[in-house]
This record gives sequence, C-alpha cells and structure tokens, in this order.
Amino acid sequence: MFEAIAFYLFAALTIGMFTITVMTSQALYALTAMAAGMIFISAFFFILGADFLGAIQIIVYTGAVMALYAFGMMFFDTTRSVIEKRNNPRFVVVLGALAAVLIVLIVLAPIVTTNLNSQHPIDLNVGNTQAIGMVLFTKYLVPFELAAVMLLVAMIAGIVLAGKKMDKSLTLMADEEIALMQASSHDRTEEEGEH
Amino acid sequence: MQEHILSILIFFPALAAMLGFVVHKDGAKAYGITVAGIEFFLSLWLWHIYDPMVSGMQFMESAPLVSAFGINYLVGIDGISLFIIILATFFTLIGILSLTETRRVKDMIITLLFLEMTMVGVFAALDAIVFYVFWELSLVPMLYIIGAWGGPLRIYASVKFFLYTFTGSLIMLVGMLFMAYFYYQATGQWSFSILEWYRLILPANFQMWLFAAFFMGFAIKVPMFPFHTWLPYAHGQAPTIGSVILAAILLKMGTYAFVRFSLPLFPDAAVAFMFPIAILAIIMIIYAAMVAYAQEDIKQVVAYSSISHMGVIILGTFAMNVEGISGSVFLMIAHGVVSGALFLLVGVIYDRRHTKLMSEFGGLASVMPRYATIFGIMMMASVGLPLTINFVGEFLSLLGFYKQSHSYTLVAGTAIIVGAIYMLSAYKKAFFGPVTKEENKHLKDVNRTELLGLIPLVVIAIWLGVYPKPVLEPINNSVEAIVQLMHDKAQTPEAQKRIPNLATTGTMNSVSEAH
Amino acid sequence: MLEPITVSLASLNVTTMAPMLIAIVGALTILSIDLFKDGLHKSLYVMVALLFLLLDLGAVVDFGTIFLRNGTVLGMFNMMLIDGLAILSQIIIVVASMLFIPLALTSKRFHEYNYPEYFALFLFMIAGFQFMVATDNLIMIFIGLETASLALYTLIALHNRSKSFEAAVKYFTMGALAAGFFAFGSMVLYAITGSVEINQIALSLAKDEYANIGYVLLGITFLLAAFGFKLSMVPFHTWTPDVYEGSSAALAGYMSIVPKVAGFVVAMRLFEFLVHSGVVWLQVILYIIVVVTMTASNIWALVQSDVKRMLAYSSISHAGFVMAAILIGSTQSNTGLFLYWALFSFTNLGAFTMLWVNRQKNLIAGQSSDHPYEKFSGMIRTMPMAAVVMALFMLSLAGVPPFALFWGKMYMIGAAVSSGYTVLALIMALNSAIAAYYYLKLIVFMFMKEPMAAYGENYLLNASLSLKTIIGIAAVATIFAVIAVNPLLKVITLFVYNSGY
Amino acid sequence: MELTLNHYLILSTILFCIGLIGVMRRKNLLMLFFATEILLNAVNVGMAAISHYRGDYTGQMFAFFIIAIAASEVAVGLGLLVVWYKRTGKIDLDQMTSMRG
Amino acid sequence: MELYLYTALFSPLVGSLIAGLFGASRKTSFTGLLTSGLLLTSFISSVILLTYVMAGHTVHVEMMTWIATGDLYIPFGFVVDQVSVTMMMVVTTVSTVVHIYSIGYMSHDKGFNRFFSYLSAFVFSMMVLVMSDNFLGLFIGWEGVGLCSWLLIGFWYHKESATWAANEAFIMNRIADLAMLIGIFMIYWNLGSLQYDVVFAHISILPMPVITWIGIFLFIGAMGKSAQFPLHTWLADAMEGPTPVSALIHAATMVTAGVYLVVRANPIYSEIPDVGNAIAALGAFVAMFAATMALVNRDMKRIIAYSTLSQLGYMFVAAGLGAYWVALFHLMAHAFFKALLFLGAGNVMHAMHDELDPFKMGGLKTSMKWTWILMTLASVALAGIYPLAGFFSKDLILEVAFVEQHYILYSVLLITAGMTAFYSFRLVALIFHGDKRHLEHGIHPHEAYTFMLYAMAPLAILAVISGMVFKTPYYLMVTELLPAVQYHIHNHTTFWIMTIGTQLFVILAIAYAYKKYAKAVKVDKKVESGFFYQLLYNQYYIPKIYDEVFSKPYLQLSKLAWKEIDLKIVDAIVDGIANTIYRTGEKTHTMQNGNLSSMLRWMVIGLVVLLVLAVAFTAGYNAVNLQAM
Repeated sequence: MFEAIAFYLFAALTIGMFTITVMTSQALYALTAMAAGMIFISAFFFILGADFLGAIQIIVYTGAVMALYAFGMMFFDTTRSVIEKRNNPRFVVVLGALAAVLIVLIVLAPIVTTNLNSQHPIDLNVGNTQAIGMVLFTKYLVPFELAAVMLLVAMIAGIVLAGKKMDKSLTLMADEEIALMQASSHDRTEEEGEH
Repeated sequence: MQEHILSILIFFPALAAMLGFVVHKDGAKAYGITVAGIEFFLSLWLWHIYDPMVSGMQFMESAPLVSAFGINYLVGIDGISLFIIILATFFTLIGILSLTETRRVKDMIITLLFLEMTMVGVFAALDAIVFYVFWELSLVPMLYIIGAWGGPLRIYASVKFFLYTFTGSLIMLVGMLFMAYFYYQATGQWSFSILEWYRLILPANFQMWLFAAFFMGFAIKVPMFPFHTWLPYAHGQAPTIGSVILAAILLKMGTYAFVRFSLPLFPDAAVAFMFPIAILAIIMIIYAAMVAYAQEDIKQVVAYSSISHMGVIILGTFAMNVEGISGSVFLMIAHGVVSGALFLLVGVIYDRRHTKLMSEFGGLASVMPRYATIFGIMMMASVGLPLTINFVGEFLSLLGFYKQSHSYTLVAGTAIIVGAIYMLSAYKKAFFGPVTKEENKHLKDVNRTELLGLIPLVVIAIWLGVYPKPVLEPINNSVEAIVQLMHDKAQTPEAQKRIPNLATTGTMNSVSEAH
Repeated sequence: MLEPITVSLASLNVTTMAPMLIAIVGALTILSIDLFKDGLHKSLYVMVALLFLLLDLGAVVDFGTIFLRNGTVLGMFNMMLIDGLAILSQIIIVVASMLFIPLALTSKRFHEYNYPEYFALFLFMIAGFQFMVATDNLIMIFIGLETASLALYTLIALHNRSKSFEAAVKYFTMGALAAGFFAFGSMVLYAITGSVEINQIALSLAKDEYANIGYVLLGITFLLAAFGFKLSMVPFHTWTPDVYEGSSAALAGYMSIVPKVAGFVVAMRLFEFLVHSGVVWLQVILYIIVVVTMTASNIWALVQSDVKRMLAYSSISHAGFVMAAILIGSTQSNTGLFLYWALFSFTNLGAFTMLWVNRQKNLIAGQSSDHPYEKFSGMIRTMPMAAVVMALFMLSLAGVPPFALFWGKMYMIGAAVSSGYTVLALIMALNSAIAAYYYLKLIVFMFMKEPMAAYGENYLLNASLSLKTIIGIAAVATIFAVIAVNPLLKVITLFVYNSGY
Repeated sequence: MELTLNHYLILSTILFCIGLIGVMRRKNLLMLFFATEILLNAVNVGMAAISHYRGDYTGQMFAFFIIAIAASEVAVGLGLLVVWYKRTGKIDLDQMTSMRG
Repeated sequence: MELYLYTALFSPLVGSLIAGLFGASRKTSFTGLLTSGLLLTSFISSVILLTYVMAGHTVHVEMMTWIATGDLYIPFGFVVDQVSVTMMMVVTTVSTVVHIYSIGYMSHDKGFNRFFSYLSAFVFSMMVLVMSDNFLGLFIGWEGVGLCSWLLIGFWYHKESATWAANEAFIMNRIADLAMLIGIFMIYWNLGSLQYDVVFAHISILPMPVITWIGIFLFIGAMGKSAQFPLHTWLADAMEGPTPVSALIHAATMVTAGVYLVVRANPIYSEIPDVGNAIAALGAFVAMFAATMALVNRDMKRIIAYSTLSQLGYMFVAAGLGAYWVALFHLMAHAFFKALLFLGAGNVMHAMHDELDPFKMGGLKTSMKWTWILMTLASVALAGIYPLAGFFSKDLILEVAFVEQHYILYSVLLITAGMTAFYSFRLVALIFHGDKRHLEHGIHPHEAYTFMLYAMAPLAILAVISGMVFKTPYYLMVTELLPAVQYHIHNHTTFWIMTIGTQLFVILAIAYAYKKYAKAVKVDKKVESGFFYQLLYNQYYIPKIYDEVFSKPYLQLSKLAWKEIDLKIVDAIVDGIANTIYRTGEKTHTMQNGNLSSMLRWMVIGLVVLLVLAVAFTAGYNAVNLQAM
C-alpha cells in the first residue's frame, strides 16, 4: 500500500516536473524541474530496491549532468526566457500523446511468460550494491570497461571541441595563411621561452 | 592460338584501347585503323577455320569466374554468331576508316575499340552472365559516343538510350537469375551456361514468365514497338559512326538474343507468344514505315526504317522454322550492312552541309552522281530488291512465317510496299528534282576516304545477295540444331505442332505426304 | 552472503577482445605520443593508426581461422561472441578503416588532422564498432554503438566549419533520440523475456510461443526505429544527406560504409530470427521499409545538385537494397549482404576519395556546396584519367557489369529470386535503373559538357600520392572485382553458414 | 491495489512520451538535450522495475550503463553546442538550416 | 548450247556494267555502240537457241545455288524452252532495235551513258525473268525490271512529274509483287519447291482452294506488272520516261511479263478455269476501259500507252480462256508493232521539241515522210488489218472468245477493236495530216537520223510479216509446251462473215477517224465539256481517287502516326514515367527542409506509424486467436 501511494505520488511528481521541463519557456525553470524530476526518479529506484542505482542517479544526474547543463546555460546565456518559434505545436503534442496511447495499449496487457528463471537472480540476502558489484565485475566487466572507453571518448571530445584550437579553422584558411599563422605562433613560443 | 581465338578476338581491342591512351592524338586514327584491321582479319581467320558443317558450338573456351555461383567465362560460336561477330569487326573497321570527326579523335577511337570488345563479347558469350556483362557494358561506350559527339539534344538522347535499355536488361537479369535458380532446383548446381540451360525443360507457366522477363530486355534493345522511342533520338543525335554501329550491330543484340535465349529455352512460351509478338512485329513494320514516311530528317527516315526492318527480323525469328530463323539471322547481317551503309551515306552529306533535313537538299543526283548512285543501290537493298542482301533475309523471314500464319504474313508483307514508299519518297526529296539551294550547287562528290568505307559495303550488299551460300549455309546448320532442340523440348501440343521436327521428315516434302 | 566467484582465466577467452583492445591501445598510444611531443606531423599518426589497424586485422583474421576450425567462440562470460558475422564485419570495418585513414594525408591542410586526438578517436570508434558486432548482448551493443557514435560526432565536428558543426549537431541530436528508442525497445524485450541477450531472447520467445505478441512488436518497433536511424532507412534517414554534406568527403565515405555494416550485423542478429519465426508483421514492415527506402531515396537523389549529397542519397538506397537481405533471411542473402558491402566499400571509397581530392577550401562565387555537379563539368578534357576513374565508380555504383557492385547486386537479386521474393527482385532491379540516372548525370557532366573555367584551378589540388594510391586501389578493386567475387563468396558463405545464418 | 510491472511500464511510457514531445517541440538545442535525458530516464525507471519484478539484476545493469551513456552524451553534446555557439552565437535550431534538399 | 544461253543472258549485263562505269562521266557514243553490240550478240545467241529449240530440244542449266536453307533450295537455274525462247526473241529483238535507235534519240542528253547502262540492265533483268526455271528466279527479274523501270521513268530526275511517276510505278508494282510473293510462299509450303517442273508436275494433287488461291495471288502479281485494272494508272504516267524506254519497257517487254507469267504457269491455271474466266473478263474489261480513255486523250504517248493497256487486256483474255499460245503470239506481234509505234512517236517528239499534244501538230507527213510511213504501218498492224501482224494475232483472240462461247467477251473485244482503230488513226491523222499547226509555235520539224529509221526498219518488217509468216512455225514449236488447242470456227460461213465483218468494222472506224481529224480540227466545245468526255479525259477520275483515297490519307496518317502517336503517346508515356519520377523527387525532397526539428518529427512519425501498425496487428492477431479458442 505504501508502495502504491509512493508510486503514484512520485509518478505524479515526475510527470509534472518533466512536463514543466518540456513545456516551459524559461530555461532555468526547465533545468530546475528536470533536476527535481531526476531526483524523484531515484525515488522509484529506492522503492524498487535498486539502491545503488538510486544513488548513482542522484550523483550522476543531479551532480554531474545538471552542473554541466547549468554551466552550459550560463555559457549560452539562456537564463532569460527563450523565444522559440513553433510550427504546429498541437501536432507535436498530439503525436506524442498518440504514441503514448499506442504504447500504453500494448503495455496494459499482462506479460504472459513461462520463462521465469533469471540469469542474475536477486538475492535479498545480499546488499544491492554488493550484488551489483558481483554482476558488474563478472558478466558485465567488458561493457564496464567499454563504458570507461566511452567516457574517455566523451572527455576527449568535450575537451577538443570546447578547446581554443577550434577558434581558428584550418579548414577554411588558405594554405599560405596557415603557414603564416604557424610561423607567428612559433615565434611567440620562442619569445616566451626567452623570458 | 586457334583454341583461344575467341578470347583474343574479345580482348584484343580492349587491350589495344588501353595502350591507345599512350598514342599521340595525331596518330590515333591510324592506330584505330590498324587495330580494327587486325581484329577484322582475325575474325576473317575465324571464319576460315570455322567448320560450317558442324552445327554446334565451336572454339569453346571455359574458365571459372564465379564458380560458387555457377558463373563461368564461357565463349563459343556457331553459325549464328560467327557472322555477326565478323560484321561487328568489319563495321568497326569501316567506321574508323570513314571517320570524319575532328574533335577528340583519340577518345573516340579508344571508345570504339572498347565498344568492339563488348560487341564481340556479346555474340561470343555462352554464359548468361558473361553475355549480360558485355550486353550492359556495350551501353557505356555508346553513351559516350552519342553524348559527347552528338547533336544538340545529345545528352537527352544518350541518357534516354542508356536508361531505357538498362531498365529492360535489368528485368532480363532477374529472368536470368530465375532461370539459374530453376536449374539449381533441378540439378542442385548453380549454372549460367546457356548450353546447360538448354537441357532444362521448364513447365509452361514458368516459361511464360521467364519469356516475358527476357522479352523486356530484348524488346527494348531491338527495339520493338512500343519500346522503340529511344532509337530515333539516339540515331538522330548520334554522330555518324555512332549511328552506324548502333544500327549495324547493337540492335542485332536483341534479335540475336531472341534466337539464342528465348526460342531454345522457352519453346512453349515462344509458341504461345508467337502471335502477340507477330502483331507487335507487324505494327513495327507498318507503323514505323509510316512514321518514317512522315519524317523531315533523312537520318530519322533511316532510323525508323531500322525499326521497320527489325520487325521483319522478329517475325522471321518467331516463325519457329528453319527457313524463318535462318532468314532472320541473315537479315540481321543484311540489315547491318545496309543500314550501316545508309547511315554512313547520311553522314557524308551531313559532313558537307551540317544538316540532315531533306528540305535542305533536292537535286543532289546531278551534283553528286556517285553519291547518288551508291545511295540508290543501298536504298534499293534496303527496300529489299532481289539480288541484294536484304531480299534473301526478308524473303526467308516472311516465307518462314507464312507457314505459321497466312494472314499475318500477308499484312507483314506490306513491308515491301511501305518500305518502298518512304525510301523512294525520301530519295526523291533529297536527290531528285532541280537543285534549289545555292549551297548545294557546289557540293563535292564522295571523296576517296568515304569511298573506301562505302565500296566494300556495296560489294557485300550485292555479293551476299547473289551468293548468300557461304553465310547462309553455316547459319542454316546451326539454326537446324536450334529448331530440333526446340522441337524436342516442346511440351504443349500447340508447340509440337508449330515447331517442325527435322529429325523425322528429313527433307520436308508435302508432295510425298500427299501421296 | 555471496560466495566468491572463481573464474579460470582460460575459460574467459580474453583473447576474444584482442582486436578491439589493439585498437584501444593504438588510440592510447597516439594520445601518449601527443603527451610527450606535440605538433608532430599527421603522417605519423596515420601510420601509427594504420599499424595498429593492421595488427587488429591480423587478430581478426586469426579468429577467422579459429572459427573455421572450431566454430563460434564465446568469451568474457559469453559477452563476446565471435561468430562468422562478427569476423566478417570486423574485417570489413578494419579494412575499410585502413583504406580511409590515409585520406588524412591530403596536400591541403584541414583542421581535424591537426589533432592527434582525431586519430585516437578514430581508433576508439573502430573499437566501438568492433564491440558492437562481436556480441549479442543488447547492453554491449548499445555501449559499443554509443562509443562509436560519440567519437564519430566529434570527428565530424572537428572539420571545423559551420556546416560540419551543423551536421554534427543534427547527427548527435537524432542519435540521442535513436538511443532512446534503442533503450526503450531493449526494455520491452527485456520485460517479456527477462534477458538482454539476443539468442536468449529468441529462445525465450520461442518457448512462450510469442504469447506476448504485442510486446514483441512494440520492442521490434522501437529497435527498428533505432536501427532505421543507424542504417538510414526512410523515414529515419533524414540526417544522412546533411551529415554527409557537412562532413569531409573522406569521413562521409567512411560513414557510408563502416557504421552501416556494424548496424547490419546487429540487425541481422536481431531481426532474422524474428523473420524466421514467422512474425508476419515484421516481414511486411521490412518489405515496406526496404522498398520505400530504395525507391524514395533514389527519387530524391535524382534532384540533387551536389554530388556528395547525391552520393548520400545513393548510399541510403544501397542500404535499403542490402536491407532486403535481412528480409529474405536466407544464407544466400546474408552472404550477399557481406559480398555487396565488401564490394560497395571499395567503390564508395573510390567515389568519395575522388570528391575528396577535388575539395577546394573556399567556395567560389555562386557555389553553394563543396561538390556541385558543375564542378565536374568537362572533366574529361581537363583531367581525363580522373574523369575515367570517377566514371568507373559511378558505373559500378549503378551496377553496370563487370564492375564491382554489379556482382553484389546480381547475387542479392539472385538471393531474392531463390527465396521466392520475385516482386522484390523486380523492384530491386528497377531501382537500379532509376539510380542509374543520377550516376549518369555526373558522367554526363564529366564527359559531355564543356569545362567551366571558374573551377579550373581547383581540380585535384587536394591530391597527394597516398590519396592517389587509395584511388588506384579502389579503381583496381572495382574493375577486377570479378576475380575476387568467387573467393569472397566462398569464404563469406562458409562464415555465414557456419554461424547459423 | 497491488502495483504491477505494468504500472511501471505505463509510467515509463508516459515519461518517454513527454521526452518525445520535448524532443519534437524544443527549438533551443540545450533544452532539447534535456528532453533526451528524459527519454533515457524514462527507460531507466522501466528497467529498474523489470529488474525488480523479474528478480534479475540485468535491468539494473542496463540502467546503470544507460546513465553512463547519458552522461557521455551530455559531454559531447555540450561540446558540440559550444563550438556551434562560438561560431554563430546562437543555439536555436531553426537557424541551422544551411543544408537542405 | 549453255554457252549461248549464258551469252544471251549476260551480255546485256556486261554492257550495262561497262556503261555504268562511265555513268557519271560525259557522253561517249562508245557506250551506246558497245551496249548495242552486246545486245546484238545476245540476239544472235537467242536466234541460235531458237533454232535449237525449234529442233525440239530444250536447254536447262543450273548455274549455282542461290538460297538454300532448311528444305528450301533455290538455284540460279535457267531454262530455254519453247515459251522462254519466244520471249527471248521478242526481248532481244526489240531491245536491240531500241538500243540502236536510242543512240540517236539520246544523243544530246547529258545522261547518255547512264541511259544505256539502265537500258541494258533492264534487258538483263527481263532475260532473267523469262529464262528462269523457278518462281523466285522469275521474281528476281520481276523486281529487276521494276527497278530499271523506276530508273528509266525517272531518268530525267530533275522533272518532278518524272520522279513522281517513277515512284508511283515502283510502288504500285510492289503492291502486286507482294501478292506474287504470297503466291510463291503458298507454292513452297504446299509443294516444297519452287522449280517450275516440280511445281507443275504436282500442282494437280493440291486441293482446289489452294490452287485457286495460288492462281489468284500469282495473277495479282501479273496485274501489277501488266498494269491491269485497278493497278493501271502507273503505265500512263510512266510515259514521262524517254520514249525508247516506253517502247521497250512499257510496250513491248516488261508490261507483257504478266502475260508471260500466266502463260508460263498454264498448268496451274488449267486447273482453275474459273479463275481463268475471271482473268479473261478482267482482260476484256481493261481492253475496253483503256481504249475508251485513249479515245479522247491529248497526249500522244499516253494514247499509245492506253493502247498498250488495251492490247494487254486482249492477251489476258486469251490467256484466261486457256489459249496460252494465242496470248503469247499476240504478245510477240504486239511487241513489234507497238515498239515501232513508240519509236515513231519518239521521232515526232524529237521533231516537235518534246511537244506531246497532237492537236498542236499536223501535216508532218511532208517533213517526216518515213516516220509517217512507219507509224501508219504500225497503226494498221495495231488495228488488225490483213495481212499485217495484228490481224493474225488479235483476230485470233476474238475467235478464241467466240469459239469458247464467251459472246459477251467477244462483243466487247470487237467493239474495242473498232475503238483501237479509231484512236490509232486519230493520232496518225492529227500528227501527220491536216494543217501544220505546229508552225504557230515556231517549231520546224525535221526527220530523225537515218540510222534511227534503219533501226526501226526491222520492226516494221516484223510488224508486217510476223503474223503471216511466223504463225505456223510458232504454233508448231510452242505447242510442244503449251496446250495445243486450235481455235477454228468450224462453220466456214460464220468464219468469213466474222472475219470480213471485223475488217469492215475496223476500216470504217479508221475512215471515221480520218474524216474527223485529217483535215481541219474542229473542237466541239459541247462534247468536250460533256460528262463522258470529261470522264474519259480524266481517266475515269481514278488517279484522282487514288490520290484522295490512298496517297493523301496515307501521308496524313503517317504524319499523325509520327506527331501524334509516336511523339505524343508512345514517347510521351516513356518520358512521362521518367518525368513523374523526377517530379515526385522535386516535390517530395522538400521533406528534407534542413530543420532539425522536422527531422526529429519525421523520426517520431515513423515510430508512430510503426506503432499504429503494431497495435493494429496485435489487435487483429488477438481477435483471430480468440476466435480460434
């Protein structure tokens, strides 16, 4: 019963928050609402006994992701309300609602299955985090490593893209200009060395 | 060398073309003549060593290509393909000899040599895929020739030519793959060898579909009504050499393919489709002749006349008897010679006046008597006068089809009337009457270079009209084999009735039957 | 309490990861080199990348021999799945990458090649794709896909001009949406089967006799949308032309080949068992998608004014064509898929490289994109060899025999015919005819029009020896494909058949 | 009323569709990225729920990796936005139509 | 004898080729002499062959294979038998004369060499036609003479009317040739051979309808060449050619090829008397029909042409009634006097500077005495006055009709004989008698070269004697091959009444003609504007009808076929398909508007569409499953 109440409560909250995120014209509202929504979602994880996931959710999303977005918002100067030109706003909502209705139509049906033995059964005797660790470092070791690579890629990408070297585009410069530019920068570094 | 003569014939021009990139453009024409000459003599040598008494394939060569899928490089010739190959090499030579083009001659020569490879390849191929390869590849040089050296609408014409034929042949490709699949189902082996396919007896309903698929490819190439509209554009826009080779050789691919594929592979379907196709052929004959009559451009007249003549060839092919098929094969060669010559002739005045409109001419007979004479001879050959090359073919084709249907032949026979109408009226417009245009008064008669190309054609047109035996005999032997094969494979009673059995009757003689 | 898990190293088959690890190590090596000394010439990185890719290829080929001896190898808790498909696709991925990476050695300088990170990301991307194909775990596929995609977005953006940013952003955003689709689809399948491994899912579904058909279709729908995006199926294709146009020709060519082959392998794993299990819906939908993709993109390609965009649409069409293999689902068709893609790689490599060597830095007046048709006008006069080679690639793409793609097309249509998809075979054939028009259009411009003086000096400026070598390789491969077809067919059939496809 | 898996799935669906609406609706790229986050979060709820009701850790694993992916996407996406913004001074996607047709 | 055969056959060809080599160069009388000499050689060889044949032999050679495929075997085979040798004699005689005559006639023409080349080529074709031993060989000659006829009618190609007439002749002949080809096809597929001997030996075993059709088709072929109604219009127009051509081709030889065919194929026609009767009826009709047109015509050559047509009608009557030898006999006699008539007309034309209207001539007998004599002689022969050739051959046909009890035919032919006499002498009277009307036009006529007159002399002699002298030996010879039927009216009284009556009738007609035209020419306006006069003068409006009914609609239809059907339907459909595809692309590629938002929407739309389909399918699937339960 408690679960049900909690479910409905948080469901309403997340839906509300995310709706605000999607519908508001204030970027700041949107960001805040999303952060709140993320936290509410972690509540589901706790309800469902996925403690580790809940923790991760709060740390990663509200910690890292939101910080990034907040930084982005400041950088892009979108704290004021954004004027978005829209065509057919109703169409979008109808399409989304239609998708929802269609999926719900299917999802309403109970899942009939005879295949109940799971690959990694949840053992209630073991703490969630520990159990996750067991699975993560055996079966999902490779994805884990790959995820590390992915994060490395993302890091490199972020650094490279936001780096200063992107300010001047060699692609658009004629070869002579590039040569000139490089010569001058070379001079400058040498000067710096002298100092 | 004798064992590999066909491969040499096919790939020698291509190799020479590649080497031709090195040749300086001043020497390009001479180089082209040399290569085409060697190729022509090789093909003549092929004729020399060909045994006309053997009805089957000769000089067969085989090499695995994609053996996993049953594709082999398989070439060989019989009496049917031999002469078309010689015709192809001959016309390449003639074409290069009488080349008057001055723009980018080297490109032209190289293109022509590649084209020669594909032409020889098509007629020598005995593997469906190899056939298809050459068949499609032949479009490319032709596309370039029309598109780069053609008239004002050249791009439209060349692209239309390419796309139209390409579309048809893709449908044909599907048919070929189907055929191979049936073969696979029947034998557990993939094979694209035509000779292997010959052994396969398909149920009649499959034959229908496959026949239709192949028909699309062939009919567009021929071109049969109503798929013919690319041809006038292609001819109208192409430079002289392009038209010559297109008319003389490329169109023959379609009719040749009917004889090589459609008839022996699908005898029942061929018989079932005989009359619809005959109707199309008759429409081609009469309708194209009428359209030719209405033309203002002399080249278009010749172009439409090609369609009309191809109608007769188709009719002969679908006569399903030795007379008709031999006749149609012979007519392929005949039409090649004659229409090739006519296009060369049109090129002669085009070079002088840069127009092909008949209204621009008139009275040329007095200004250019030799030209008029040669044109006249070729026109009469085209009209099918006895003792010219066309007559033998036309006569045999119509004779053959008469066995199948009296009334159809009667209608189709109007070919000789309507043919005369458009040809004579065109000749009259261009050559007869007073010289009205000032520019025409001092036109030069055919010069030596042009004669070099034209005289051999005149000689052939008459020689083979008077004495067709050296060509007709090998054709006959091979055609007899095909007809017998068709008879043996025929399943429907209709087909058995329509396709004569050569093995029992030996010499047909209804006189003795009647006794 | 959990018992400690003891795993013997031998049973892990760590070597199954060797190819990917080589690529990752290569990337790290490049980063390290940069750490020690920056400002080194790009050729160094190209060669280092090439070396590692060579090792990578060696490892893959080695697995190939192992596969032929012992069959499918599983490793790392069954996370890695090295079957025939994985090996074949990895070979294509690595070989294509090896051929594309030297395209960095242009004579002009472009922004991205100034970054050692570019080459590192390139190798990471390859590793990502390799992981993606060498597993049947949806999680793994997802991460591999994302690794590769994120790297790819960056590579596009690194070209550093507004069009490439635009392309990257578009690609990224749509990719994010597709990632959502993938996740949701996986979730639905997981909900009904309790597994995220494709063969488990298949078993489970079969066991339940597809009782939850609604869920199954829901899951497939989302996955179809996700892979429709990756494989640029209509209507999920909209990114393709823009991204191709925005990125450098070299990268565009790469994108037309490698990500798609990875996508195809996953799609084969995901959808073929469903097709075979008689999910009629999927058959119908795939049929429609294949036909619409082929036809619509062909039709759109007709009206393009930029060659690169045209090639983008054409590659959509080719992808649609190949997608038919998954619909047909026979060994022959799957073999055809790999054959087609292997041949397509070389031809497309050639075509895009030809664009790449003609790349000018700044557009002239009246030019709105990098490679308008007019640019190639009269090329036969100014650069005959280049024109002939380009024409060769166009003809091959159009499926004119005996050039490379013809054999692929023929085999694919043959596969359709053999499985009774006659109408499909006809549609495939007719589409080739439509496609021929736009390939011809370029040939028409090159061979039948007068050169345009304005473009005169911009031809081939970007060419370098290595680029010409690549073009040479592509041209030779395209012309003499016929020799390679038989051995390719034999090997591919062996691999595909022994993987149970 | 007992909570079932279906409840969670429906919730997940609704959240996902909100995300879809956002993706379709947003013209500001930054805010569009918010919507993509919603998509992935919606799936995560479902994953965790299935994991719970199935008694299987795989779902949690999946959700875990999805979070990782989401994080990476943010990094790359923001990187792209930064260069785009630096070049044009805008992050409105209606301005981003130089390629079409 | 083979040597003579080949000499007779090929010497014209050799002459033609040699003359042809000089075709484009300036006049050299050498070509004329050479070809004439070679023709003389041919003539002599024919004479030798004639004696050989008269001795009861025939020559049959097979030179070489021509077409052989399947069961078809057609050689170049030549046969010299009683029929062909007769034809050979006619052909070589007339052509030799015409050749020699032409040396003078064409002496001022630019195309002198070309003319002789064509003329000899014609003779060669004609020889092939008559000497061939099979139907296809005959067809070679058949078309060959058609070609030469085309060349010679259109000899003055700068004249529009000449080229038009040439084309008309060729095309009309082609129509008939088609029928002939069909006939040949029928023979081949029914009998397996085209050799005369084989065909004729086995023809009787065929079913009646088949023989009938063969006969009909072959005869249609003959109708074209012999210009029988309704394919007759070309002959009158063919007079555009040089006059020697008219003499040789359009009077003596080529146009009689049709008769020759029927005679040659007599075993076929003997089997089908009904067809024979039809032929005879048509022949009689044409005889009268042509004669009526000749009555009023104002063109000298056309009058003679119609007379030729009329006489061909006579021949067909004979042939149709089975009197093959009579037909052949008339053919021979007619060749001589009609050629003579034409050559005389040629002299007149030369003298009158190519004026053809006899009403503008008159009184020429003073200045052209010999021509006058020769033409009068020919006209007398044509009219059938005893003892000239015409009497023996033409009256014989009348007798045939009478004996065979075809009285209608007989009376038609009889009336026609009167008309023939009338128009022949109308012509003679107008040209040679009366006032010298030509002086008004400033023309001073002169006699032709003497050697031309000498050249005509043999014809004149033959026109006089051939009937009387040749009849019996000819009969004896030719009936070896042809049915030997003697057409004698057994009742002597009837015979004499008929003979004398006919003679009187003819003489009356001649007298009337002289009376009406020999002195002064009165033009009776009223008669001339009358319906019948106009009808006849306009050749029964047939050329006009043909023009309106066939030529013009054909051209219009052709233009329609090209401009409306070919370009606007057939081609437009093809282009339409291509354009539709292209335009679809143009219309729909705006879907790719470059806006990320709509790209995303497209993705979602795709998803939703798939979802709809999925839900629908699920619902359907469940419904089906429920029912199954």
